[in-house]
Amino acid sequence: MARIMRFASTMLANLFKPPVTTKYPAEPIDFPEGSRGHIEIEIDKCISCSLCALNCPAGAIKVDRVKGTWEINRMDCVQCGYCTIKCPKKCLHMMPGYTEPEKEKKFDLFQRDPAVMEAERKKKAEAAAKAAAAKKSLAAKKAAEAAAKAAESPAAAKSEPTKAEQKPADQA
Amino acid sequence: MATVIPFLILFPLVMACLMFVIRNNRVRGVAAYLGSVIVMIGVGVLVVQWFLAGAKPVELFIETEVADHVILASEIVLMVVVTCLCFKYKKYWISLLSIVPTLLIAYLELFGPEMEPTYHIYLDHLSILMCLIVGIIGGLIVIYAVGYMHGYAHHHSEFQDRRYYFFMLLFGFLGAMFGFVTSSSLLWIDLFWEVTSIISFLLIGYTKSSEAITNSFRALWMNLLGGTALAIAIAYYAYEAGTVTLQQLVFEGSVGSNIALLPVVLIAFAALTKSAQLPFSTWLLGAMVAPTPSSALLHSATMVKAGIYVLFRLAPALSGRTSGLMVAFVGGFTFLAASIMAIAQTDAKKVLAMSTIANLGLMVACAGVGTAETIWAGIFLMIFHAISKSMLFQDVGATENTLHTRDLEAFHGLIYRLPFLAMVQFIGIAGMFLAPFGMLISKWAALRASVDERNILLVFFIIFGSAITSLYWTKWMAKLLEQSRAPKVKDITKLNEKISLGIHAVMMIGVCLLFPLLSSSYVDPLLREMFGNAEQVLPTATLVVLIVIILIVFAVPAVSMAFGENTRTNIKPNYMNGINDGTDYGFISSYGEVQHMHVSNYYFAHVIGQRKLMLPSQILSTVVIIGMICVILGGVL
Amino acid sequence: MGKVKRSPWLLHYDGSSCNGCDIEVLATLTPVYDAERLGVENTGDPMQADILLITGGINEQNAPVVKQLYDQMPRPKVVVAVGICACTGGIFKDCYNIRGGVDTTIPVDIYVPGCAARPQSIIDGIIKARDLFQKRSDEHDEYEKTHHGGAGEEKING
Amino acid sequence: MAEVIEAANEIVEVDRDRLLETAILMKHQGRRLVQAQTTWYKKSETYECLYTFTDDDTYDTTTYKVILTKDQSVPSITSIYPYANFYESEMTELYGVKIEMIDGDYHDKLYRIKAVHPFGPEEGEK
Amino acid sequence: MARKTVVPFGPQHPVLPEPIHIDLVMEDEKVLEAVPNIGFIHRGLEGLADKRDFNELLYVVERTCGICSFGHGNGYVQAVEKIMDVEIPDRAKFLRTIWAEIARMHSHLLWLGLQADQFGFESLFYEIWRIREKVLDLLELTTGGRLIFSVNKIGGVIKDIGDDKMKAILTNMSSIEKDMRVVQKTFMGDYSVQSRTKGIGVLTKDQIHELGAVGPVARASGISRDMRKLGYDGYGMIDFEPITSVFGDCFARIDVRLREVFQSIDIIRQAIDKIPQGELSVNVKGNPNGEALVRIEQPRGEAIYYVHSNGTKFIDRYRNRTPTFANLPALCEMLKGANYADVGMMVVTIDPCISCTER
Amino acid sequence: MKFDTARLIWIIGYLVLAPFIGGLLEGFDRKISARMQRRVGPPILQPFYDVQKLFNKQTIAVRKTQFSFLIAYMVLMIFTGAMFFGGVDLLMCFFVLSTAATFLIFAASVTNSPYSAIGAQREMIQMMTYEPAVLMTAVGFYLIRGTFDVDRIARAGSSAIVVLPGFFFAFVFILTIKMRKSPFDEAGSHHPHQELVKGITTEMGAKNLAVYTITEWYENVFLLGVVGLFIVNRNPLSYIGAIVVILLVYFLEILIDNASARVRWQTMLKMTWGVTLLTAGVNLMMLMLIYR
Ligand code: SF4
Ligand code: SF4
Ligand code: SF4
Ligand code: SF4
Ligand code: SF4
Ligand code: SF4
Ligand code: SF4
Ligand code: SF4
Repeated sequence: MARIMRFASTMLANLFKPPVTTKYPAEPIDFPEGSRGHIEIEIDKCISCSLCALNCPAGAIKVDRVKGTWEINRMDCVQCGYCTIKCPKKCLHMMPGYTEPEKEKKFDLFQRDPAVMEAERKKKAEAAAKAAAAKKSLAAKKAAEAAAKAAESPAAAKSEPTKAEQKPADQA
Repeated sequence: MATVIPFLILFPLVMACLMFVIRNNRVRGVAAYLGSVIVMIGVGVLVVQWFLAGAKPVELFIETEVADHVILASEIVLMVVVTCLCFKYKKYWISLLSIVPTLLIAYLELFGPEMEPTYHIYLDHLSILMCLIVGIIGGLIVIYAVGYMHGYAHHHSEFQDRRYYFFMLLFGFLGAMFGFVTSSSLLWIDLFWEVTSIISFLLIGYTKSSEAITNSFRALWMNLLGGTALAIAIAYYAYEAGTVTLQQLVFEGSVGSNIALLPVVLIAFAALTKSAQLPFSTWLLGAMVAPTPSSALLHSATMVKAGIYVLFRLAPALSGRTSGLMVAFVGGFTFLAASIMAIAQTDAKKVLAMSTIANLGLMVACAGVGTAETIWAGIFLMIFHAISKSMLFQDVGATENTLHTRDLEAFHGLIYRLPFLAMVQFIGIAGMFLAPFGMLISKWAALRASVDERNILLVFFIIFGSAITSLYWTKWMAKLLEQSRAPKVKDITKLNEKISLGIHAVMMIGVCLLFPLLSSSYVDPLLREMFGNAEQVLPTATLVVLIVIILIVFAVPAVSMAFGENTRTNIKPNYMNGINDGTDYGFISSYGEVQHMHVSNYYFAHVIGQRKLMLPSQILSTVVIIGMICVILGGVL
Repeated sequence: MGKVKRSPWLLHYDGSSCNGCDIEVLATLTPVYDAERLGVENTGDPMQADILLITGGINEQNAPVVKQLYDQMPRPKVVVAVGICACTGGIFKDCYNIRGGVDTTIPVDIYVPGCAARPQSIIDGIIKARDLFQKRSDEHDEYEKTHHGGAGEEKING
Repeated sequence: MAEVIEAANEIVEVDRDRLLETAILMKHQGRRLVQAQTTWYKKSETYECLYTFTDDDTYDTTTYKVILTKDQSVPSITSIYPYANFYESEMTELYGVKIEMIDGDYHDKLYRIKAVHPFGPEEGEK
Repeated sequence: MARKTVVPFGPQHPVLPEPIHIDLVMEDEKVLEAVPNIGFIHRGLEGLADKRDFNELLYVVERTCGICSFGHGNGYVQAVEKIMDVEIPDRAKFLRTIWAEIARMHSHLLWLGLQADQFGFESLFYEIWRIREKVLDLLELTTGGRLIFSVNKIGGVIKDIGDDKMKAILTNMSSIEKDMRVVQKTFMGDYSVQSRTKGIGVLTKDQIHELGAVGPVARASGISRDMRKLGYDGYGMIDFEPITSVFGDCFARIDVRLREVFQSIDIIRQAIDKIPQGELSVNVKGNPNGEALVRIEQPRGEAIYYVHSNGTKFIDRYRNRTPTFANLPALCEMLKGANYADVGMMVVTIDPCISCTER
Repeated sequence: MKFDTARLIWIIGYLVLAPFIGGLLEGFDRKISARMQRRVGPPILQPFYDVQKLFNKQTIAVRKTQFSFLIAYMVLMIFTGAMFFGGVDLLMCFFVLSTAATFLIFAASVTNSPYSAIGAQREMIQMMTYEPAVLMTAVGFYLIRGTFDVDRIARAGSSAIVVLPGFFFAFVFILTIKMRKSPFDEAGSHHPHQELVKGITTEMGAKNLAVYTITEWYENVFLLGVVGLFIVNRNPLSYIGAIVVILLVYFLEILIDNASARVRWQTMLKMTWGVTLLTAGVNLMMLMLIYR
């Protein structure tokens, strides 16, 4: 049967229970492990292959192969994590902690170490030269392949991580 | 005085004939102005004379051989007229209601017992008050009618223009009304009673449309039924007591004489029909087809008050008796039921009619309780009601002439479109229920009195009834204020209509301000006259407070409006979920078109409409009336 | 000149969000996050709101709605775009019916990113917005002082 | 172990003249219209309109496919399934399929988009 | 003179966070006619199939709606898997089941809260949303996202739920169950709630059939129809019966959804009990070619996913028909003759989600 | 009317303190509600912050006249309270109260907004609903004290509640309507997310809303004063009792607000009139038998 004010007892009991409200912002947030907050990059591992940029469903990533930059528009990324799956070097990570609200749109720009890039470019050029030299020979072709493979992995390993630069948003 | 009273009765009759004769509209208009001014002056003279004579009850015309014959002859003429009309429209049985009582009265007068000679005219505070109401309001309405009927004839070309006939009836009515309120002889009263009934009947049928004819016959039979009861009462009383003086009857009734019991009940019954109490309320609603001046004059301000007047007179005889209980119950119940039904009305005139019935109910209830306090309340109800209803009816009529409709929904934003008429409506409605105005004070007194009398039913009726009353009035007022895109219309109200309305508005506010004075200097003596002694009903403290409220209600909006003019305000469009069409007045509908925004008031016509509630309330009140009459008859026989 | 920042009232409008951000806005008001601690009230009526919280991007049909709601709010007012969609159009910005973020239609003051924006993030956004609200209120007071006593009325402001 | 309802779920092609007939048959069998949709295939230059009906007791589902060219029209099934008007309004507004006699038509005002038939053969701005 | 008022309801209306517009033609407070208008939230996301390959499209599909995001992803990957004839591992099936049911709880709790809020029962709304936070915590714990999980992929799932997390789910379920009993008592037994919901928005079984309504709306009118009975995901291995009521009013719809919350708890317990060890996904190669139509049961009812592909990585056509789209005609029918005070109730009672309706 | 200093002090006390008491009570209301919902809730002084904020906003309106009507509403409301605490006629107080409410309705009606107008219509129905119980209260006092004067009623020998329990119940019942609390919050829709948006206050923003809010505070204090009138008598100690009862009643209102859904106005009308007749009506009948 229906009763009036069925909920009153719960209400009265609640009055003597502590509130469940979290203290945020006075206390920091306790993110569970694996919480999807933002993308971090180990820039020194990146090889500027652009796979992440191509596959990002929101188009948040820009990769400049020539300048060696990796840029993410924080206000475009939907934290789907697809780039972390797609990155061949596994240098992208989904980390807990969200991007802070801002008055401007926020871009994060990461620059690969120019030295490493230089080395890489050299190697590539060498490899290309070699490839060109041995264009018609099958053996030379195989060698070129091996060189290109070698160019990828050790290149990033040695270099120091470059400091991230904040690029001021242009909102014309 | 002995000349003024016959003048007041006869002069309008002369005017009536004159109206009938003059067929030039302009000339007739001028004559009507003159006539009404003279009537008003006449009333003024009467009042002054009476005050100079000491403001005491006056008894006149002991010997009236000739007049009696004239009266009898007139009754028979009326009977013939009614019978002819009934036969013409094939409502044969109604003619019986005219023939039987007339023959009864004629028999009584010609062959009845010899009656001791007494006065035929009696003037006291109550009659003077009635004279004032009839004279002033009646005069103003005639002035208004000249302008109104001009527009009416113009707009309603489908009906024959019979203004001469209309004005004849109006003046005839005024004369009859003066006769009615000053007469003391029940025989005279009976005649004037019949005359008002028949004029009302003729006015309702003025347009001769089929609806008008049906309604007019309904009004006729109901009123004639009351007339029959009156005639029976007179005959019975004459045979039992040998006199036909109202004052004598009331006296006997108040001391509890058995002879008076039946006549008092029958007369009260007659009064209930006249005041359109349940179960007889329908005739008053039907009467709204008549041109507005007649609604204002007959069907709200004066004629229906004839019933109340009689009941007030009978009050001492009703107080504390079964008959009083019956009257109080019927009145209270009518107040409640009519108030509820008023909510569902969309037609402004019908709302006014329903509210008239309701307020008459309250007055009837006051009379039924019949103590000094309730009569005090009843008198004030009557004064305020007469002024504000007459004003509202006239105003609605004028508005209708301009807008060509009297649907309340069409009054949307009237205050911007027809400022004068809307303002007058505003004052009139405020008078009906807002705090500082008289109606409310009367309710205050009525409530107190019914508690004093321990009449619990009446307490409930008043409490719930007034709660409901405020709903439909507030609704109406709010409608006037609502913002509207409709263009400003040209106010075609004639000057004379405006004059009448303006005087009414001034009277309304004046009576409010002079309220304490009126109470102490006029109504208190009236009560002393009726009940011997009566203490002051309204405490002074309350009165002072009242005055302050009046000042606030008028001053604050005015002052703040003046201030408001000087502040910079950002005008924003209304909230319409973000899809206004760019203005306050419309939004983009589901089909992508602009939908005009018009918020209608609530009416609940399907729940509490007249159709739904009228029959049950009629049945209930009939059962109560019949039951009570049986009880009373059981006591008599 | 009062401390208006203690009473920021919200108006929440769902532009064309996927509901994710909407319900997070709502969750912000519920016991666990309880934005009312900050004096927040969710009014639902632009006339009474100080902060306009928009989730989702702008499409052809809701652009005029957003504009109108913004216009109906009395100054000083702050606009907060909640969620990636509202910031830039996000994952849907290539859809044929999407114009882009909220800033394509009305000026946005605070961007709250996230898909869906977390309640804490929205609280951060509100805190930033109310500071801005306070600043604008002070400016508004100055304006009122310098333009005092002018009669007449301002037209519906754009 | 819980029982699993094995229900049919097939896609059948049907001629456009027989659409109404099929719909009436479906209605007769007490089936419910689950959805109606269309697609414009650029490659084949045809519309494929799908109408799915399901039986609520057996969960059996049949999808009827009507293939139209750009200029062909298809009769509305709103006279049989009145609530199809949302689906059909969408088909006309977004894809530009010609549907005859929709009962309760929104006349391209359902979504009130700026583009004309954005998914249809000829796109454009209003 | 008209005694009718046309009141705009929405798009910005506090009753419903989402923008939908309804013209309500009213006399007094009685609704005579209701004409809906959608499109305030229409994005045209089905058109993105041309611009995102079939793997990326999953993330777009998940964002059709933030409430049953998981369901959309699930439906879409099932359709693609059906075309490509992929059978996913059992563990993945059970994981999908667990997530789908937690998501259903979150959705139902959300709805119950909104429903309570709709009839002005603010405390109950807060109470339910307090409980809902526990569900969201579970979701964040197991998937990393509070509302949008992105755990599906074609061929399986990308995340596992470890044993400790399974335990956390079970403990949380018990506490949620306890709290929900109080809520259930209030909803079912409070006079004021009953006065608002009983006999309001009644739809008979026949009407439901005529209008094609789905999900809890249909089940509340006595139609025992639940797509989970088709046995997709792990549902084929779990015991449950569709929950129905016979009254078909708002009260019955609350009743059905309340009991479905408990049913979900039960299903989650069964699934955790029965889940086998094993792989999370199978490797999928190539592009889909063909068409498939999949039906799944979302919190709001039956949803349809249709995929038509042509062997390239861009599919030709992705289409979903969501439950709200099917329930809109039922809403319009309910609104006719309703009391204005109940309009909000009725709009909320079908658990409308405009976002997926307009896509 | 004798104007003694005691009355003057009461009146001035009311004029000055009522907004503070009203605001504080609302602050407590919000805090207690929050705790019942297991939230922290806003600061106690939040209502004052809100009003201060509203006064600091740009002056906006849909129509300028709205402000005038709101001011009239406020002045009449304050006047009602002043009359009450000044000890004059109780029934008159109630009449002025409804006049004040009428001005509120006008303020809502001058707009062309559907929600505001529906709110106004609902407000009228609310008035109709609570009016009988209010008038009944006055009648009850009159019956046992023989006067409507608050002053004399308050100086009686015993507490009125002893013989007027039914009236007390009816009055507390309608207090839920007047204070716009949940089951009967028909016109205002105090909590958002309901069909009426903000109901009667939909078109009030900035200063208009501030004026409205302050008036509500005045009104609440007046209404609670009437509650107190049931308790107070010649004994000064009874005033402490009155305060306790007032706080209890206020707490009860908060509890009712939090523990019930908002019913339809039809239900409100039936319930309220039923309760009025059953409690105050029966009480009245019995009193009429006793106080012959
Ligand atoms: S997480 Fe998703 S949206 Fe963000 S950058 Fe990676 S792929 Fe793009
Ligand atoms: S996919 Fe990985 S390696 Fe390639 S550009 Fe992106 S981050 Fe660098
Ligand atoms: S509206 Fe009036 S004035 Fe105009 S034609 Fe009709 S009756 Fe004559
Ligand atoms: S306006 Fe209409 S009602 Fe008035 S007189 Fe003309 S026609 Fe008659
Ligand atoms: S831009 Fe796209 S994703 Fe963003 S809100 Fe609009 S529709 Fe949603
Ligand atoms: S940002 Fe993400 S969650 Fe928010 S509305 Fe857009 S898609 Fe939905
Ligand atoms: S406004 Fe109310 S109903 Fe709308 S989303 Fe927010 S909480 Fe829900
Ligand atoms: S019905 Fe659609 S929008 Fe609503 S929750 Fe489900 S998927 Fe989301």
